[in-house]
Amino acid sequence: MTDVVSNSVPPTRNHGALDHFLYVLRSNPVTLLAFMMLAVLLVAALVGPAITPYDPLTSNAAIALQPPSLDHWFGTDNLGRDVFSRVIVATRLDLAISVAAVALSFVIGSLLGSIAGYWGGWLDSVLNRLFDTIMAFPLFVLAMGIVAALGNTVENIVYATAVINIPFYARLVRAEVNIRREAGFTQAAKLSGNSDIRVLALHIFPNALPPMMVQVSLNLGWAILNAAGLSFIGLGVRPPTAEWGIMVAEGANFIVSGEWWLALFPGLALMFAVFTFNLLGDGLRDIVDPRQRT
Amino acid sequence: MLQKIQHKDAKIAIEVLTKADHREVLGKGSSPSITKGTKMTYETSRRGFLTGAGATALGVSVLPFLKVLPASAAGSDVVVAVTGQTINSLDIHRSGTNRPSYQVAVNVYDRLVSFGTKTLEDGSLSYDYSVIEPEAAESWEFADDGMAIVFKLRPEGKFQDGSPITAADVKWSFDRAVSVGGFPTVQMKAGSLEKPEQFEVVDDFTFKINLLRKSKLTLPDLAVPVPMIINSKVALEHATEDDPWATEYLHKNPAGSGAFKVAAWKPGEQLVYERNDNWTSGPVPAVKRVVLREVPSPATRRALLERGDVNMSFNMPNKDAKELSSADDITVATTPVENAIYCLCPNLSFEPFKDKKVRQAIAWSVPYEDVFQTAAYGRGAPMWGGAGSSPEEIAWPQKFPYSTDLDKAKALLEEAGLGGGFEVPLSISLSQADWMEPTALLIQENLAKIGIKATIEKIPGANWRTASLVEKRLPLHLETFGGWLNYPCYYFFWAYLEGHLFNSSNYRNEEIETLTAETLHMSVEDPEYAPKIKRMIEIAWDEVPRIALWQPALNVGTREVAGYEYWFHRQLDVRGLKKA
Amino acid sequence: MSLVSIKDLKVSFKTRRGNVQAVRGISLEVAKGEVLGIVGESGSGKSVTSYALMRLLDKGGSISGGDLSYGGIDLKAASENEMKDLRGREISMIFQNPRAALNPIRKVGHQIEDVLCRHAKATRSNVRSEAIKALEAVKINDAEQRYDAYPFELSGGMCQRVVIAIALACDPKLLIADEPTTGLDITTQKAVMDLITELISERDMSALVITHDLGLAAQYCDRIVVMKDGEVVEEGQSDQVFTAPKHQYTLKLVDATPRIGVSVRELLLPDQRTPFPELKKVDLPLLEVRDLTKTFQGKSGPVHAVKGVSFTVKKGQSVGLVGESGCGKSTTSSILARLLDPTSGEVLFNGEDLSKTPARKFSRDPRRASIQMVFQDATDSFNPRHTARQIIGEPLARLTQMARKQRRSRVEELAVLVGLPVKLLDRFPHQLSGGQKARVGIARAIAVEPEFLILDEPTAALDVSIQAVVLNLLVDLRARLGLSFLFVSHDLHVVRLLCDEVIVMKEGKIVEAGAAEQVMTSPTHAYTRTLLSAAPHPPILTVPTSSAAE
Amino acid sequence: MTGRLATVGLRITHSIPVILGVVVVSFLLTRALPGDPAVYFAGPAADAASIAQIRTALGLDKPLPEQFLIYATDVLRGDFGQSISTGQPVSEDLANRLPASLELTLTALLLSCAIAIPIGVLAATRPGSAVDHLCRILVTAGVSLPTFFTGVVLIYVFYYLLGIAPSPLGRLDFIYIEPDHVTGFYLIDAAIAGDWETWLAALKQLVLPAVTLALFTLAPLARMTRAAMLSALSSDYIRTARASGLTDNKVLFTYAFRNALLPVITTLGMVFSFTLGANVLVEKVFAWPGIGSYAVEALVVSDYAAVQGFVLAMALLFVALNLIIDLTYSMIDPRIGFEAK
Repeated sequence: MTDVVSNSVPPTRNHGALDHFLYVLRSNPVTLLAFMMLAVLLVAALVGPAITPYDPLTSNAAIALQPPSLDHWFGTDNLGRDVFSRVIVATRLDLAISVAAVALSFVIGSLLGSIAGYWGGWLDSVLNRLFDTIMAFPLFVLAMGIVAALGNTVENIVYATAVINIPFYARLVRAEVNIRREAGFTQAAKLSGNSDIRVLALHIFPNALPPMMVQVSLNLGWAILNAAGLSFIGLGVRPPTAEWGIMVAEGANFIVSGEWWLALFPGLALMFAVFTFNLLGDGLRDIVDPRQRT
Repeated sequence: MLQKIQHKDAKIAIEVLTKADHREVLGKGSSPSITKGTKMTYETSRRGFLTGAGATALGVSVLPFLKVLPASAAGSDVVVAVTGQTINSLDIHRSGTNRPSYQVAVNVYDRLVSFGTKTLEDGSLSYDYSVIEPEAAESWEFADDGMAIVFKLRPEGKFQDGSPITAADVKWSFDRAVSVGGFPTVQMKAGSLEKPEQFEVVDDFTFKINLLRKSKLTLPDLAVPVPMIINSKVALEHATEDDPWATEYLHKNPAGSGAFKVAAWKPGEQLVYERNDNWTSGPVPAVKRVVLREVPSPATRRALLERGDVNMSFNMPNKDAKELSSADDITVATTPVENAIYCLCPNLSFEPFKDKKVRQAIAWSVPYEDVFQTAAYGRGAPMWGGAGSSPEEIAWPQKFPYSTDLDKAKALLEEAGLGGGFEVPLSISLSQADWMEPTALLIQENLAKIGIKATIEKIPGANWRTASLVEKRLPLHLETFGGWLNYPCYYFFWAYLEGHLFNSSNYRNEEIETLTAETLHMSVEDPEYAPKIKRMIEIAWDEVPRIALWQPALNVGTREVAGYEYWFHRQLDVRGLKKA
Repeated sequence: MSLVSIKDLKVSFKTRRGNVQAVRGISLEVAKGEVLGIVGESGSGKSVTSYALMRLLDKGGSISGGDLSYGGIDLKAASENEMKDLRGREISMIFQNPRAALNPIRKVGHQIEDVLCRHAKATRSNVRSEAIKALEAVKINDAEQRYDAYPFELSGGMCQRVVIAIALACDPKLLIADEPTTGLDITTQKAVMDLITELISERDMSALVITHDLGLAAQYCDRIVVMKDGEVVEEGQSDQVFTAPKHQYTLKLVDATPRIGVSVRELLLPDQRTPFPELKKVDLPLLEVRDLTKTFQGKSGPVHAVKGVSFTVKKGQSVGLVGESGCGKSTTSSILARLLDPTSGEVLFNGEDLSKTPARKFSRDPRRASIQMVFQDATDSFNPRHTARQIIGEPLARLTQMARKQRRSRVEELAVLVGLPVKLLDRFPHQLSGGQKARVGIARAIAVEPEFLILDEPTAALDVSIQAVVLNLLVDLRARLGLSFLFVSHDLHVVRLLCDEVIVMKEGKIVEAGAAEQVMTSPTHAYTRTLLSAAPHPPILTVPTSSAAE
Repeated sequence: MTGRLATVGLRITHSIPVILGVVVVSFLLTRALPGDPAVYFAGPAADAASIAQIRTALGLDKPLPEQFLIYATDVLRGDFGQSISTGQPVSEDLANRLPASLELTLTALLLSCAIAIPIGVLAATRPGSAVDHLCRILVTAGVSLPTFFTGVVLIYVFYYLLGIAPSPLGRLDFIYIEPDHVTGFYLIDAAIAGDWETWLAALKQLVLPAVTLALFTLAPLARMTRAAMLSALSSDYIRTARASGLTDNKVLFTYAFRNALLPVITTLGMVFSFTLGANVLVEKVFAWPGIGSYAVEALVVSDYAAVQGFVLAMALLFVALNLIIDLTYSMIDPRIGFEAK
């Protein structure tokens, strides 16, 4: 039935990537919203430090714990630092942590997953057991353990987050590669003289991207939450660096005493970012998938 | 009228339960005369309302609409307290027993002697260091040569299982404390109590300690939680070849003679004390039960106290203490911790801090007032801005002669040839981040102003002791030490002598070494004592291996409860509590 | 009086590019007891018509005009609940791909019971026996036991019988069969169609058979409606439509249907027929297969896919490999294409044993360019992320030393050679039609000028008219480039058109081999005869096709 | 049946390397933790001698391979060692605390399923509609909130401001006695005892933490339900069912939903094991005496035995969970022959 639609309308021209991007945005209001939110985040991350009204690190004990006002939109914290400035400045770090962690797990997971999925055999079994082992760990506790063992620096938070995400990517890539291992175009690529590695890297793997984009975007959000969780336990970045998770975690102690703004605003920023990434998933997949173009 | 009858019924029901069911922890206490109950009363009582009558009478229909049963309704003889820490053992001698567990030794065990009680200026109660009172011992006297103390035990003294407290029990307990190693042995040593041979059973009720040296610290050291008296008969029953001191047994089963018994203990959740109605070492406490709940989140603890769900919040954050002290129905006792200072320690093993001028420069650069207000919310006592470079008195701690003066700091740094500044990590402990983090941030900011670039390094709690105290490898860090025995020389002994645990600055000064050795056991009344102490303080001020920030305070919020008493060990003594 | 009447039906679909008319005002009637065939190629709107009749259009589809009535009931105006009562009880439908048409995790007996209960044709007490009766009606052996079977435990033909049993359980008056035989083996196809017609006439039902196969429609239907682009182009008694088509399009379809006694050129419309090219044949073996076997390690023991197959393909020769699914023909072709290693046996290519080089390494072997393949499913054989230009250029880039610019012109050259408009080269596979994809696939295979080309059912997914064009293209290319073919197919009629020799495989073995004409006309093996007889037998053309066009 | 048993056996054999891996990794991880447990547990004012004494007592003076060997043999004998911080045998601690975590997690998941699955089904029946988008946004908002933040806010609003919720103090308000230990699940134990007031009290304590966790787990479940329902609804057998005139309910539930359940169960399993590990934060906020908070505390003080025991217990749980999922799967899907797995 659907072939009626696609065949009776002969495609008139080849839509460019931009056209396709715009189409995806137009056709799905939620995706459009997500991309708009992403733009806000990116702007904050790129020019944030330049546009903050106050230095996010300068304390001023005289104005500690002031509620939101015209001078301090999000109020001030217990050291008298401007919460608004800190929230804005933290964007860059939080995005950097999640992007770096996700990129790392994406690369390693893809590599291992591709190997396991394409060659199979004992390599697959060994890698699978390895992923099983990681997955059998309570992941958040594993991340905590890694950060605790290596020390709480930004890099280690990134490594920990990456490690616990690797199995998800590897599994996904493995499945995607596996179903394409015997696909016609794989065989065709071999007939065309592509070595196994070329077939894997240039033909099979790129086709696993669309479902991975969903995972990537979900993970970006999850990585932020993970970092925030680590901060809550006390394994976050070093003070006085502004980071949402730490601000929420510290602010949480002030809620009951009425200083709600300390936790609320960074919490909202955190939620905003995670929300953006989570919403982005489907849209990203549609954009990356050439089959969605007509 | 109806309520009264109901009340009686419920009381009986709960009493029955107490006997019938040992897990029952919140009933109205037990009466040995009633041992049987009907099935019906047993079942209704399973609810175990603290309110007893009231709620039972109102019954199921009302309960769902009761938001929270307020602690105030919990009967006049039950106190509910919250704390943020876990009690992990009932035996203070066991290795691995954490600080919060020491209160079990206080409340469940007796010592030979105890300190007196005094009322502080703000009306709150505190132990009195100057008065030693009898506890399990009725009386004591020093031998003529001063090299032995003989204690007379109370003949009526009974352990909680009813057996008499004998000198053999005391000896066994003291032998245990000096033999098991770890903290108890070290603490005993502070009072020159070092080996079992010192302890002698004269007769059933006479116990003798032979002293190694005359020391003013010996008697007070017998009043700290460690030399508690254990029921050695019970303990020995459970001792094994591998475990001659019955640590496995006593870890979970207290065998003491104290004012309270442990009715229930669930590490990580709660500890319930039940009054020992036959306490022989003091007046029987006013409250029957004390429920100590462990609530890790300070915000939740605050909410519970504010909402009236608990009677007591032990060791409150300074901020909550400050804000709740103005609340009508909450009393906040803020007691400066004796013999304790929060300090900033430059480590002399690291090059720039070898120079006294650099240490002084740092001392001049700390924004004391801001730190005190921000990190301590003004709770405690300022330790800066002292008048002269020599102390007027021997009180400890007292104000250091430094205050915030960045120009002076800069000049000193110039003099030291470090006008260009340097970089240094400023280490803090993750588990004490509540005060260390804001303090460190503010110090970091001011250090930057004199050219010192400090990066804050958070060290996990598990590693903090190793890094700061054992390996002493932190170049610049925050530190806190408070001596249990309230003498300046005792503080100096731990914190200023080379190699001693709390000297995390790796400081060494020949004069202080000598002076401390001379004064440590010396009587306070000795005319030489004061001048020597003053000299020590003078050196400590000038050389500043430890830069005093402020004297911390212990905050305890109470609601409808009186009788809270501050102790040097900073643990909750529930013996004197009364429902208001 | 007609049972079904469709008047000026218009169906449109909402798509990304706006509304698309899938059916543009068609009218047709089905009389009581009549079997009406709707024939058309993909996209002709034939399926949409039947779905519109059931009011089961996919999302975005709507009936935008016209009237539909069944037995006097206005189907267009009927409420959804009324339609639900009609479906299954009055009008039933069976589908292609029967296995997918059954709920995979529900016992087939229960699936029949669901329908029986829904239309109150059985009570709780007798529903089981009624369901078994329904299974017996479609001639399922051991109906009692099959009742408890799950679809995955049944063969494709058996599944289709269950689907038919569901459709007929409530004795409907009209059966709509939407490509009921697609995806089934040719022998099963025949059995299923025979069963359907038998049941229809037994129960005095009407039927609407939707198919792309004119031959099949002609054999089983009373009357045929030919649809093209959402419109009816011809309507008439089936033998008349087939033997004397009136419309140019019907003629094209009739012509393009492979059948006994026609050459490959005759599949095309007369004006498109070019002279048959001269084929150069050299009597030298190009490929010798000796005692080829392949055993897979299955979950329940070894599976012998190919059991000792030997044959020879001479230079310039075209050999057909015929058999039903699972006969080992695909495995054999994969081994010959050096994508798979044989368990034992030799594959001599120009005298050298190719099986000595493992398949894993063969992609870098200099002989790689000599053996190429055209895949059955063109869509699957293209990397969805590559444009047609990249796809055709891939072997050139990997297997030749051509510079980028040179490659570009070569790709365009190839596109012209296979009849693909050059402007389509920048499209992605999914933006191409079936015929265009087939051409891209062929262009890729011949790009490096192989000596030996394996064609794995290259036309199976194509409409007949396009199949005709592609087959002719292959013949031309073979002549022009001097290629040797191994043509793998399940359809003897197609194979005959293209091949000099035919090999028939069954269960991993060769059962018959010989010259194509000879195997077709006087098969020696019973299996070959079954294959031949199972193919639809449309009425023989009485009128020369060329005259109808004039 | 014997075939099934054999396959269960096979599955268990398959998980042996995983368990082994977990044992090794957790051992190495704990040894990599900073801090010297001997110093920590020697207590304040401990001198070098007493630290060394503790170190010997803990067996930490032995070389690593020997320590591992001792640990491995102990584990084989079912001895998880003794937690130094709580002073209890680790197995006892875990046995006490696991039911608390399980009760919380299961309640949260039950709640989550009760909301997410209908939402997912609803969204799938109206893809692209406003309802669909709204569901997606709501569910995504839930997963975007850090659990500890949600927890604190819920406490603030429902306990502190409104006073509707009971005090966030563990599993049971202290005015109640915990029910007789049967399963360790208070709701079940109280029900067995017929003590409905305690039951209600335990339930009230559960509400806020369970809601916090449920909010977080809504998204994966709802998403998967939606996707699975969409693919089920677009499959051929649904068309057959529709063409047979089956009612909407029959089509939606008997045909589409049961098929869609398979991927949902897989997701549920993943979410379950993830949540059990991740409710660390929620347990901390609500003073919930579960294994999550236990692990965190153990980790912070480098309590080797406790951390290792926790990780191992979780891994065993994970293996058991996978086994249960496989069994459930095979019950729903006849195609999954046990031998095929």
